Amino acid sequence: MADQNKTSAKVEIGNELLNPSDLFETRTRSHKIPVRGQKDFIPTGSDQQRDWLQQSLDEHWNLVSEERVERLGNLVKAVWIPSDMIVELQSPAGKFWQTMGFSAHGKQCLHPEEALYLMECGNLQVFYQDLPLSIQEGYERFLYLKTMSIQHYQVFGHLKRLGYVVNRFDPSSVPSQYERQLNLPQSRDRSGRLPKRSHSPTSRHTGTQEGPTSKRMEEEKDCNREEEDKNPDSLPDISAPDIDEIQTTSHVDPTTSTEGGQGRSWWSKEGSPDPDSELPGQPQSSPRWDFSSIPFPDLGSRRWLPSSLTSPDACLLPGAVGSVGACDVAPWLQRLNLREVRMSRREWERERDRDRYRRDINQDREVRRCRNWAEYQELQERRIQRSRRDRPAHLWEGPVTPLHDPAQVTSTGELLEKISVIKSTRLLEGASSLKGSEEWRICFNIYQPDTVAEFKKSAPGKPYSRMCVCSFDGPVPDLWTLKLLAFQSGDVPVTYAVVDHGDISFYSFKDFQIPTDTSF
Amino acid sequence: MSELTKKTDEDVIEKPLPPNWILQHPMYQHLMNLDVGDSAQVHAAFLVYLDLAEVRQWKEVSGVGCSELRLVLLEGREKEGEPTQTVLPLPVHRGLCHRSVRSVLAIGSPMLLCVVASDSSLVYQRMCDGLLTPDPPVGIQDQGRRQHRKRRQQH
Amino acid sequence: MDSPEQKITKTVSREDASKESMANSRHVIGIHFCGPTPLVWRADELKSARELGIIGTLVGSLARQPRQNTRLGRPLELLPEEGRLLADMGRAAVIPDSTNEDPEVNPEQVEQYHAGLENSFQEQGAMVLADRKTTLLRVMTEKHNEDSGSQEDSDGAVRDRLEALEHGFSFPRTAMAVQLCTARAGLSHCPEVRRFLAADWPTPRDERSETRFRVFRDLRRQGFYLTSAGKFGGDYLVYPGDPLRFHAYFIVVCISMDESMPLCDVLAIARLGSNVKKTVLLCSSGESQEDDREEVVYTSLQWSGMV
Amino acid sequence: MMDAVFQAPKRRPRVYEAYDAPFPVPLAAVDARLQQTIIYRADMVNQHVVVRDPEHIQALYGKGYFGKGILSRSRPDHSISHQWEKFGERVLPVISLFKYQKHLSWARDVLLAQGLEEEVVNQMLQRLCQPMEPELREENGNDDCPASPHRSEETGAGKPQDMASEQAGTGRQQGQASDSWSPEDQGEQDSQCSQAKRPRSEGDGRFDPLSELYTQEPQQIDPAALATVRCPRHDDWLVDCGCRLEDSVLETLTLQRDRQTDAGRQGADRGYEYVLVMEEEEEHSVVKGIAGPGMTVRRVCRVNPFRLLEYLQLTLEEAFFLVYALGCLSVYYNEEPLSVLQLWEMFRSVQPHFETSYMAYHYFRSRGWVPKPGVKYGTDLMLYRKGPPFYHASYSVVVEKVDQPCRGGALRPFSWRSLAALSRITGNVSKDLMLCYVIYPSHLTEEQLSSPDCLCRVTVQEIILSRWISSRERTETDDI
Repeated sequence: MADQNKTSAKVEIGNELLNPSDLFETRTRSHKIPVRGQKDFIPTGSDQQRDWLQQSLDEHWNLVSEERVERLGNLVKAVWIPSDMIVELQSPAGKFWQTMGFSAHGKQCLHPEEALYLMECGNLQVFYQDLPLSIQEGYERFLYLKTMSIQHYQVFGHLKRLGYVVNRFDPSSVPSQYERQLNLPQSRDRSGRLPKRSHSPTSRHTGTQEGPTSKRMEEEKDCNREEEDKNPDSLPDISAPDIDEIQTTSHVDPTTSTEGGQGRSWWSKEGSPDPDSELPGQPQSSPRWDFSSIPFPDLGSRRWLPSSLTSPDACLLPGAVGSVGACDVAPWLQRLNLREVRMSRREWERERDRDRYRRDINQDREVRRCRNWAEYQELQERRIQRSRRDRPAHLWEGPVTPLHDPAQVTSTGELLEKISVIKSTRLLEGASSLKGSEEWRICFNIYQPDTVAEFKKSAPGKPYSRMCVCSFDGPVPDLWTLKLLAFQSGDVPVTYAVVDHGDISFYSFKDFQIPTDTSF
Repeated sequence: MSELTKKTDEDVIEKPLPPNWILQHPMYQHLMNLDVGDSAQVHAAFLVYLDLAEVRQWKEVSGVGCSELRLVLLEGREKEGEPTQTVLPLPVHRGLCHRSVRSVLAIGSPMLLCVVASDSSLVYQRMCDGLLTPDPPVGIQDQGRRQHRKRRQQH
Repeated sequence: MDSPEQKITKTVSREDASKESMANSRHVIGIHFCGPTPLVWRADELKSARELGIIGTLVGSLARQPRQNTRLGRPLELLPEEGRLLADMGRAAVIPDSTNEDPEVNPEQVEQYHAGLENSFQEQGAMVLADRKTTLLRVMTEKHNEDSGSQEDSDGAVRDRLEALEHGFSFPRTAMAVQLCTARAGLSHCPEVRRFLAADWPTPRDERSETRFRVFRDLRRQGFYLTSAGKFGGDYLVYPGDPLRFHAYFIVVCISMDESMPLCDVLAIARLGSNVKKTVLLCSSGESQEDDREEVVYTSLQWSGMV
Repeated sequence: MMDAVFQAPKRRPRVYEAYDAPFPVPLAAVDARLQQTIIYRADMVNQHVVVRDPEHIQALYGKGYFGKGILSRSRPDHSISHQWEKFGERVLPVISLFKYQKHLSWARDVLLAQGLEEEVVNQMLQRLCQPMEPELREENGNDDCPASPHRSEETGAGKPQDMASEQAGTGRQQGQASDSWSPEDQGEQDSQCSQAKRPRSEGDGRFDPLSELYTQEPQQIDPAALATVRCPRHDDWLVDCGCRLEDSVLETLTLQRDRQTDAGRQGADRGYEYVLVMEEEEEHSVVKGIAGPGMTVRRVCRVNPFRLLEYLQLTLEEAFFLVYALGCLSVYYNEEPLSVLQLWEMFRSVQPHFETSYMAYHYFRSRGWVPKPGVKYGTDLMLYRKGPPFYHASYSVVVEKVDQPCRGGALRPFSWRSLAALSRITGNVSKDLMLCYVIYPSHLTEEQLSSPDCLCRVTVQEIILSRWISSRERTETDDI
C-alpha cells in the first residue's frame, strides 16, 4: 500500500512517463484488485465516513493511474497502416492469433479494434511513423469510422474482456433463406475449401447449417493463404475431393428430411446428376409422395365389417355426393393396426379431460332420432331457425354480425378457431424484400467463451449471437429493422448492444408466437 | 324495432334492474355538477372516490373542480386528524405533463396521482414538491430482493 | 422529512467548496473527442474532475487486470453535460485531434525514442544487477550469522560471489520493462497552452439537451453527484455523496414542462423506482426569468403504499 | 434457436376456486344441456361499460375473467364490511354508526333530489331504518320492512335506490319469505338459488375441490396489512403479484372470520341489506365519560338505506369482444341496445387507437389466453393462462401499431430509456415483456377501418424483448 502510494504520487506530476527506476519498481507491484466495501446510505459528514471515502478514493486513483508496463519480450510488435485501416504484425503473433486477426498478402494482420484491445491488454505495441502509439492515440486513430466508432469498440472490448470470441460480421457469409430452406449441400461454390474436420463427430452433430457456409467470406477476400504457419490442422484441404462434403450431407440429409416433412424428398429424386443416390447405405430414392405417412380413417373398431362395403343409400349421403360404388375393405383392413390401444391411467385421464368439452354428436337425442341425412339436415335447419328467432336484432340484423352465435353450442376449440380471424406473422416473413439500411447494421459475430479452446478462425461455426451496436440516445429498432436484421442474420439471434455513455446493456428481440391454449 | 325482437329482448332481460346507483349517488352528482365537461374523467374520479371512501375508509373525502386543468380532483384524509391529501384521478389513456402536476401540487402537496384503467383498476402514485429522500433500505425487503435475484441468476 | 436531506446537502456543499478551492490551483482538464464522445485521459485530470464532482465513466481496460469488466480503467468518458459544465466553469479545454495532421516520420523524435529506450535498458540492467547484489548480500549475511564463521572468510566469500555475479550478469533485452503509454505524450501540458486551445463546447442546443444540462448543473450545485441512469430508465442517477461510497437517492427524468408523458411511462418508472428503493424525480427547467436566472422544478414520485 | 422460448406459465401455489369455463357462452360439454343461452346486459356509463345484474356479473367474471368489480380489487366480491357477526341466527356485516349515517344521508339526498317533501322523506327513512330485534322477527313478519314498496309507489315519485331494488325482487321475496325471516327459511332459500347465481365460495366443497385439503382456508386477511408485505418469490408487493402469504405470516395477519358469513352475504344479494350498526347505548350515555373497554357498544340491526351494489366494469376491448366475437353481450346506451357497428364507432371515438388495442386483445383471446389491463406494470395487457386465480401472468404486453412497411410505431414512442425501465420491471416480477405489433396492410382504408371486419386484414407480430446478461459479474454492478 505504502509504496503504491509513492508510485502514484510520482505519476501524478509530470506527463505520466515513467523513468527507468519507475519501470524497474513495477516488477514488484501488486496484481490484485482491491475489493470495494459496502456503500452507505446517508452521508453523515462523520470522520469515519470521510476516512472511508478517502481510503476508497486513494485506492481508486492508485488503480486508475497505473500505467501499463510489460517486458519487451512479451510484446508483439506491429505497424499501423492507415491507408488499409489495418495493423500489420512485425513479430510472431501470440496466443491471441487463435481467435483474432487474419492473413493478407502473406502478412499477419489485425483489425483496428483487435489491435486496440490487445494494446489495452498489454500484448501489443503498435508503431506508427516509427514511434509507439499510446492507447489514446490508438483510440483517436483507429476509431473514427462510423462503422467502428468508440461505441462499437466499447461493445467489442466489453465482450472480449468477458472471454467471448468476437469478430466482424459479413452479411455475405450468411446462407440465404432459400439455401437454408432447401438445405442444399452448402459451399459447393467453395469447392475444395472444406476443412477435413467435417468428418469429426462434432461437425456431424452440429449439422450442415454451421458448416463451411457460415465461414466468413471476408477471410476469403482478405487473405489468400491464411494461417499456414500457425494452425496446421485447420489448413484448407485443397486436394480434398468433393466426396468429403457429399458424405457430410448424406449423413445429415435423412434426418432433416424427416424433420421437415415431405417437402424435401423431391430434391434427391429430381437431381439425380449428383452421386448421392449411388452411395452405399443410402436409401433408394424415395417416391414423390410418401403414402405411408398419410393418415387413413379409423376403421379399426369395426372388426366385423364385411370384406366389401356396399354402396350407401343415396339419402344417407350429403346432397352433393353422387352415387358411390362398392368399396373393397380388405386391403384397407390389412394395413390397419387392430391392436387395442393400451392407455396408461395418465393418458386415459388426459383423454377424458380432453373429451370433457368435446361435443359428441351421438349424445344429442334429437340427432339420434334422425333416421337419415335428410332428417338431420332438417333438424339443423330447424335449429338454426329457432336460434335466429332468439337472436337479438341489434346484434344480428346489421351489416356486421357477431362471429359466434351463442345459441350454437360448440366446443372451445371450435369456438377459438371460429374467432381466430387475426393471423400472426413471423419476423422473417416478407423480410427478404427489405432493402438494407445505413442506419442499422449487424457489427459482430460472437462465440461463447467456453468454445474458445476449439475455436478455429477458418471454420468458426455458427455464432452464438450477432451484435448490433446502438446508442442509448438513438432510436429503438422498429419492426422493419428487426425484420431486416433478423433476415440478415439468418438462423443466428441478433442482440442489440445499447451504449449509454460507457455503460452497456444488451437486449434481444425474439420472434415469438403465443401457443393457443385449448386445454380447457 | 319489430315486435318480435321486442319480445325477445324482454326474454333476455327477465326483470328490470334497479336503477344505476352510481348515477344517483350524491357524490357523483356533485362531481358532475363541478362542470368540468369531461365525463370520462368524472367517472374515473368517482371510482377513486368509492375506493378511498368505501374501500379504504378515508375520511372527509370530497370533490373539487380544478378550472385550470378542467379536471375534477379529490381531497380527503387517510385517517382522522391526518393532513388532507389531494388526489388527481386520470383515465389511463391520458397523458400528463409536468405543468399539470405542478398545478395540482400548488393546491396541495403531497398529492396522489391515481391512474384509472378502463376496467376500473386503480394505481396510486405519490408525488410531492422538491427532492424527497428515499427511505433507507430495510432489512426484510432487501433480503427478499436478494434471494429473488439469486434465484433468477441460477436460471 | 426535508430537514435531514437539507442538512446533507449543506455538508456536501461545504466539503465541495473546500475541494473546489483546492482544485482551483490545479491546471485545466483536457478533453479529447473521440468522434462525438468526450474523453479525459490523464490520471491527474481525472482526479481534478472528480474533485469538481464530475464522475464520468471509465471505459478502458484496467491496466492492472485488463480482462475483466468489474473495474475499468482510463479513459474516462464524460457525459456531454459533464464536459459542458467543466468548460463553462473554465476548468476544461477541448484539445483538438492530432490525427488529421499526419506529419512525415520525424527522424529526430525517432532517434530520441531509441536513445531513451537504450538508456532505459542500461539503467534497468544496472538496477537489476544492484538488486541481485543486495539480495545476495542479504542471503549471505543471514547464512553467515547462522554459521557464525570467521569474519574475513565470509567477507572474502561475499566479494568473490559479488564479482562472479557482476561478471556473469547479462540483462537480456527481452527482460527489459517498457511502458505502454495510456495518454498521448506529445502535447505540452502547461495551462496557458490549454486555455489557448480551448474551443466552444460543441453542444447541440436543442430543448432536451438544454433541460438536461440545466438540471445537471442545478443538482451539481446542490452538491449531488450524478451519473447516467439509462439502465434505470432515467437521465441521471443522483448520489448524496461520492458514488464510490454511497447509494443513489434519485432517478432523474428530465422533461420539458409541457411535454405530455404517457401515464404508462410514468407508472413504469415510478414502479421501477420503488423496486430499487430510489425516488424518481421529474425535473424541468422552469420559465427563464427576465434576468436569465432559470430555476429547475423538481417533483418527487414515491411509492404510495396503496395497493 | 431464433424464437423466444415459451416459458411454461407458473401455476399459483394454491388455488382457491375451480375452473368454470373459458367463455361465458354455452360450450359443448357434458353438462351443456344445463347451460342456457343468455345475452348479458351492460350499459354505457360515462364512456365506460358497466354490468349491473349480479348474475351477469358472476357469469362474466367467473367464465373468462372479464372485467373488474368497481368496489373490489378484481373479482367482484365487495361487501360493506370486513367484520361480520352473528345476529340471532344470521350473520350480518357490522358497520360504524358514522358509516350508517353516511348511507342514510345519501338516501335522503336522493329522495330530496327527486322532489319529495322533506317531511315525507324523513318519515320514509325513519320507517325504513327502524332497528330490528332478531327475536321479534317472526312475530312482526312483514312489518320488518317498514318502507313498503307499495307505499313509495303511491308517492308517484322515484324511490331511493334500494327500495327500488327491493321492488325488483318482490316477486321472489314476497312469495317465499312473505311471512317470515326465519333463519331456516333463509337457508332453504339459499339452497334453492341456482348455482350460477351464487358467487363461487372459497372453501365450499362444491365449488372448490381443494377446500378439503386446506380446510383452514379461507381466512380473511386485512388488505391494509397485506399492502405492506412483499412477496418472497417475486420482487413485488404481495397484493400485486397475487401470491398467497406463507402460512406463518398468514396467521399473524389473519382476522378470524366466521365461516358462516357467506350465507349471510348471499342472503343479501337481493332486496334489503341488513347491517349491524355499532351504536353506543343511550342508557349508558351517563357513563360515557368512562372510556375504554368498559363502554358498551350495542349492535343494532337496521336496513341499509343506500346500498352500494357491486358492479362489474368492462374494458372497452372486453365489452367489444363479448359483443362481436362471442355474441353474448348487449351494450345499452340510453336504454337502447347498440349494434356491432354502432359500438365499434362509439368505442373508436371514445378511446384513442381503440381498433389497434382491440385487435391485440382479440388476438390473444382467440389464442385462449386471458388478457387483463397491465396498468400496474406500465403496459397495455397482462396475459394469464386460464385466469388470474390459477396462474401468474406470463406476459406483459405493449401493443404497437405499424403500417405495412413496418416503419415506425405510432402508439407509444419508445426510447431505450423507457424500454429499459419496462424490461427491468417485468423481469423483476419474472414475466416476459412482449411487444405486440399490429400490422396494417398499406391498402387499408379508413372506410374498411370503420367496421370490425377489418380484423381479418391485419396481422400480428409478437416479439419477446429480453435483457441479455453477458455474464454474472454484470449483475453485480447492476444495483447501484
